[in-house]
Amino acid sequence: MVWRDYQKEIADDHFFYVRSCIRQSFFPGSEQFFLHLMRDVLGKDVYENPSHTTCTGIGYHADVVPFSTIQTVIARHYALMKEAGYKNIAISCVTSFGIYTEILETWKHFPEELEKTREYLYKATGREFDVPENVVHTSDLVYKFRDQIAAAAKYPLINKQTGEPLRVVEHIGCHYAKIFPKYGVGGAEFPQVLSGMIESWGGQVIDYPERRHCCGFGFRQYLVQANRGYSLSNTVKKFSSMKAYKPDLVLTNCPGCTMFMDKWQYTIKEMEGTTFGDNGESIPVLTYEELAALVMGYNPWDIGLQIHMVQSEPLLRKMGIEFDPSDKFRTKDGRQMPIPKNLINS
Amino acid sequence: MGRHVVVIGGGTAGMEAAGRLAREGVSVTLVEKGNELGGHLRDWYHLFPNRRSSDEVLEYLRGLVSHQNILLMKGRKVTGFSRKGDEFAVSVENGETINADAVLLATGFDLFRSERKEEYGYGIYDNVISSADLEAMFRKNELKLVNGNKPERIGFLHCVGSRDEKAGNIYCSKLCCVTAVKQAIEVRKVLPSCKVFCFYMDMRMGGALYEELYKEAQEKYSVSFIRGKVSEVAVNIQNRLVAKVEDTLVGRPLKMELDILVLMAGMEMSEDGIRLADEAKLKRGENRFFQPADHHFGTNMGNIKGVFYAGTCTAPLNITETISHARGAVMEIVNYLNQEK
Amino acid sequence: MNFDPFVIPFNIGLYFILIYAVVRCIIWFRELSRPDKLRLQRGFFGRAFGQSLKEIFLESLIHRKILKSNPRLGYMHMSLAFGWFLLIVFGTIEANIFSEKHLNHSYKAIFFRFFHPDHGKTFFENSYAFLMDLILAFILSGLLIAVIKRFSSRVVGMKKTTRLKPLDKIALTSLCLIFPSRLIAESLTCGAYGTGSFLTGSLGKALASFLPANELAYPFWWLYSLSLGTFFVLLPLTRYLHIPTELFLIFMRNSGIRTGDKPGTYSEVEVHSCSSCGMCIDVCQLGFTTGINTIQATYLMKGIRNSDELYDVAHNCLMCGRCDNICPVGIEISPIRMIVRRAEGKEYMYENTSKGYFRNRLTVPAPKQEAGTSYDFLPRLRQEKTDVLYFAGCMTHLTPSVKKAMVRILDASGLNWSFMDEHGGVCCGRPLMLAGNDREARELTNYNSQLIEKSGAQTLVTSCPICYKVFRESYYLDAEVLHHSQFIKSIIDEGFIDLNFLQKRVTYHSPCELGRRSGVYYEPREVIKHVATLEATAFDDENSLCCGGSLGNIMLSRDKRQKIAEDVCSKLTECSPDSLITACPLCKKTLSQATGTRVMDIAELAVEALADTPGLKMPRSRSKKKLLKEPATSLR
Amino acid sequence: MEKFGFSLSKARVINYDANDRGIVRYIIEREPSLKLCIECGCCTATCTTGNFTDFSLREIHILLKRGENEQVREKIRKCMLCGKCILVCPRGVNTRNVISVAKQAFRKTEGYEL
Repeated sequence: MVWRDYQKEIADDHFFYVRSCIRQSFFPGSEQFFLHLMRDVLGKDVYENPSHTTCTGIGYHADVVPFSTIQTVIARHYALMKEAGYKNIAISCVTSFGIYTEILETWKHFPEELEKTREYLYKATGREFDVPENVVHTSDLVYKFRDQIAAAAKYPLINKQTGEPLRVVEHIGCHYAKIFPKYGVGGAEFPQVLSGMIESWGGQVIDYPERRHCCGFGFRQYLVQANRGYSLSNTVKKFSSMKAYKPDLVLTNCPGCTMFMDKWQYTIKEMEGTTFGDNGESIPVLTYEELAALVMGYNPWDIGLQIHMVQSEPLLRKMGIEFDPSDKFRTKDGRQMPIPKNLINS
Repeated sequence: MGRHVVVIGGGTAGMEAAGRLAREGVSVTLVEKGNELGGHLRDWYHLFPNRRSSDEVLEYLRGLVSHQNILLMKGRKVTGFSRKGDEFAVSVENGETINADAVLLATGFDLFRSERKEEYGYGIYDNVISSADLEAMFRKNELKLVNGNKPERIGFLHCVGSRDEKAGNIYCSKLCCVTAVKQAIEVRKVLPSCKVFCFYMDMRMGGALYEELYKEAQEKYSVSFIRGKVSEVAVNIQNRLVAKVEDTLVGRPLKMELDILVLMAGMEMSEDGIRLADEAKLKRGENRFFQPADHHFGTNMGNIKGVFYAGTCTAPLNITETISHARGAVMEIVNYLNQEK
Repeated sequence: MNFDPFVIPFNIGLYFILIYAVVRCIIWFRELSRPDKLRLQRGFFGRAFGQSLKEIFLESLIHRKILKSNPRLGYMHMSLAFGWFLLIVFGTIEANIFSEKHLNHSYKAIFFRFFHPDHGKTFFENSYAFLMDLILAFILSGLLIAVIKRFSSRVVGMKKTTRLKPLDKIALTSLCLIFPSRLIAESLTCGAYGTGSFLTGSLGKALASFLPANELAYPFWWLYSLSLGTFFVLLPLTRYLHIPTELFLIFMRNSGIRTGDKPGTYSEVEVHSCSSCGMCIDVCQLGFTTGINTIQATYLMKGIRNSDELYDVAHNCLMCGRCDNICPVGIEISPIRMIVRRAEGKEYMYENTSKGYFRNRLTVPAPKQEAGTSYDFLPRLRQEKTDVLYFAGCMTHLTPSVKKAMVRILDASGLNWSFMDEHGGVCCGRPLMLAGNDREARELTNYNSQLIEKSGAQTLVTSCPICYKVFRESYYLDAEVLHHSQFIKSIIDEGFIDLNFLQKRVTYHSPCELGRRSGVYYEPREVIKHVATLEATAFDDENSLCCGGSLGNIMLSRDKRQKIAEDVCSKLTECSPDSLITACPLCKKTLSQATGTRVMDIAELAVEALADTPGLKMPRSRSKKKLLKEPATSLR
Repeated sequence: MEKFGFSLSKARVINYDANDRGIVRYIIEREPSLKLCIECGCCTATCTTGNFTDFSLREIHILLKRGENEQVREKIRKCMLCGKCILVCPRGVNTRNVISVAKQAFRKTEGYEL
């Protein structure tokens, strides 16, 4: 099979970790659990420098940040890495991953850009930087250690009521492998990074016609209100294509995809009353870290699943995870937070 | 006169050339790596443009090669050949070497490996087959889906691996269009209830009687033609293929369910041809076929004297052209031998 | 008064048909529109009455028109119609002279011989009997041809004969029985009494010699009466209804009533006056060239009378007018076919009732009009003032040589002219009309009319006969409409251009829409004769053949059109002319694809012959006088 | 309905299997030469109406074959039936009869399947 030609080399340890801008606010548990998983569970050395900035992704795709500025910002992160003595970089967001890989490719084909960036960085911050040896996305790491997670699994992806593996739709962020296939595990057409996890945790991957279709985010479509209809229509097209397969869960590895496939289900339900799960419910959308945490038996509310638009209670019931609805919106020390009004699936 | 030629490749070109050379009084050794002569011809069902059976041409060729001047060497691969003075030493797999006054390369072509166009799902989804697979189905008279049902709708996808930079071949393989139309007609004949669609970029029907075949396909067999190159194939819940294409003549995307998708694989230089060429330092063009000494009057010769080419190892050719190209090679070889000796 | 039961069937039949005829005439008269009623009354008592009588005699009895074009067929019809008429007239005279009472029953004249078997002794009686036998022989000769024609129409010089309905067949057999049964009946009676003239007498003697003549005669008289009775009873359902209806039609036509655009009494009368004689089948090129034998005029009329599905019959016709020309009854076939096309081929507005004896008017809801206009995208064009406006026509844009020739001729004429549709104008509307879409056509005619009015031109010249016909008949323009052949003729006569004589032998194909349809034969021929030697062909003027490219037929397939074109070309180039001249871009395109001979338009011929006029001419201002002496007759 | 300041945009994809091709079957039964169309655009180029507005007979042929009937219902009324397209068609398609039969089919269907 062709995708075997695209096996990429993922480093084992010592990563310089760069966060995503929007995942902390929309899916707070994801990055938190990733660091916990790598450091405490797997005992890996993951260093995070608090002064690393955005990778300018949203600015880049909204066409407001010039390319040379982006290169300098990325070079500054490489400089922080160099100072911290790390050779491998783990990138939390797929859009960033797309930018980092694009810049590495640009430097490879146009060495003069690399020299200019060195000069700019030095002038701006006085720092020096090296090109990292190994660039990985955090989902690559979870993919690499998926078997350790499977070993520690308390709730495999099996539907307790029917005993069959959960039907999971995986959606890989386009900037992960479609731009530079060799940077993704398994190439552009059939990337293995998420389906690998699902299969090793007992789930069943669904192949549906719009599998490779865009999740609907598309920066410029979303940012400009006049175009927002396109963004929504893409997501609706994707969900109506997967609806026939009755998926229990959508797994993603990119902040944009997770957010929009989650939020647009609410919007389309409000606008046209259409839902895509069975008996009127919507389909929960989880990031790979959240799913890994669920499989390992952490409390759903600690992972932050209640922050999603589409509540994942039906999924939890299927996996047989006990959860206490009352302390869903209660802080760690018991104070009651305000409860959102029309939650979906709850 | 003791003149001896080694013909490498026992396909249409090799057999024709060997037969003609033998009749010119030249002793020939025909080396074929497979255990059967005929090359790809053995895989075809009927041939365009008049849809006669391929076995008839095979019989004709077999008749040619049964001649006392020809020594057949089947199941033997040629590992390489080198020039000694004005003679050649051709080394064969089992260590044997044959001396020859001239070498004729008739190494033919390989069909483009359709799985390299992964987005079409060859080898990933059921019922995505190549044109060669369809010919095999016709020969076995088993035109049916993997699950045994009869197809109701078959799509032909032109230019798979040809005119495609991603597949590494920007040249046109010339024959897939007419093959697709021929196969479309054969499908309609075998299964009248099955609808047939051809997805094309341009209909290149340049040979004799090709355009008539095209019109017959439309008029008598109601084959539909949609201008647009399919970009992606998926499978829906009923396990039917879903082809996504832009109907360019209306400027709108189109989605269509198909039971079988036939990929019209293009023609590439055969791997053995490349191996031999590199080993013997024979120049090859950008499209990897042998570089002819001259595109007009020297397509049978290359950059090394005494080494001659015949058939589809120089360019995509249909069977008629292959045979006449082989005859050209024979004439060149006989001239060469007369001058040298 | 002597009576015999065998006369009863005849009487029933006779009274039935007489009453039926009167009732039908009343119904038809009542359904006439007000103006047509006035016309009929004026026609009945005015000069037209004599004209109608003359025409009834010449056409309905003698069948002069059929005799002229096909003598053997003409003789057959004449013998049956005129012979039977004479038989009735002289029979009544015979009955009145020789029998005692004067006020006889109607059957006396027909069965006179039965009631006066021994009549015919005196010389006068004998010679009268001889006359009667002569008439009977005359009828029987025609009958013989009719029977043979049924089996092989060659004998009558006809390519095909009409396919008959079952009812028609019964009526035909009863018609064929009438006169032979009369012959045998009279002969037997005469044989028994030794009377009768050369026919009945001699046959009678022969039969009497070995047969019990008297007893045998009686069943034949029964047969004679019965066949007459059935014939009269069935007459209204068969094609023989044309015998009485035609008389009514002749009166109506001579009083100026025409078919018009809508179905009504006149079109109904025409449909019932069709005798299915088959002459329209013979001239129809679709028939003898492409083998389509289901659409000819006689089948159209039959289809209307049976309210069949008429879409194919109505639309699969070249509308070339050849059958209009040849129809001995003078039915306006094309207008009726257009009525059926407009009614979308199905609802012909009339429906059979009481088993086909009568028909009543259907109140068909008008077809739902598509809302809004179809051509609102047409821009408001500016049209500069001019004297002569040239409208090339859509098709002429595909024969640029004609367009170029006309531009040169118009320039050479020195007249102040402008090219209305130089950059592709709007279609004249006739193709839409031919397909029955009159409403859409009206939009185009209005658009073009406004443009023409705005130009203020006195003369509108067009190169396409199809446009010419619609401009002349449906546009109601003040400007004088000329086909370019007429225009060239006029500017030659007025010396605006002068043409050399070319050493060319040519033949002329007269386009249907220009010749037969619009009556323009004279000018094109004159122009051609002015510049080249025009060879006669067997298919000139009225008898010209349709090139096959006709827009009138929307359904005809490409290969059938090609067959017609090839047939026409081979016929028109028998004398191997240098070139084949026509006057229509569509004919030129169609014919040129079917022959090696060079096909040229009249304009091209004229340009070739154009002598280079010396010096620049001052633009002449056209005199108000209309170019054309008298407008060509119109055959809609 | 538009609740958030934008609405769902209609998919432009031609869903071949969801479309009903009753009308083109009706046409091909009566005018089989439509099958010969190779969509070369010769008719559209010479079209009288095409001179004034974006009326394309080639596009109409394709839309009918794909079953996009509702789009054709309005477009087809612009044709003037002048017949130039028949003269230029390299494949001998009786384009005029296609339009005439199509109009008939649309009148018959008025919105429900034929």
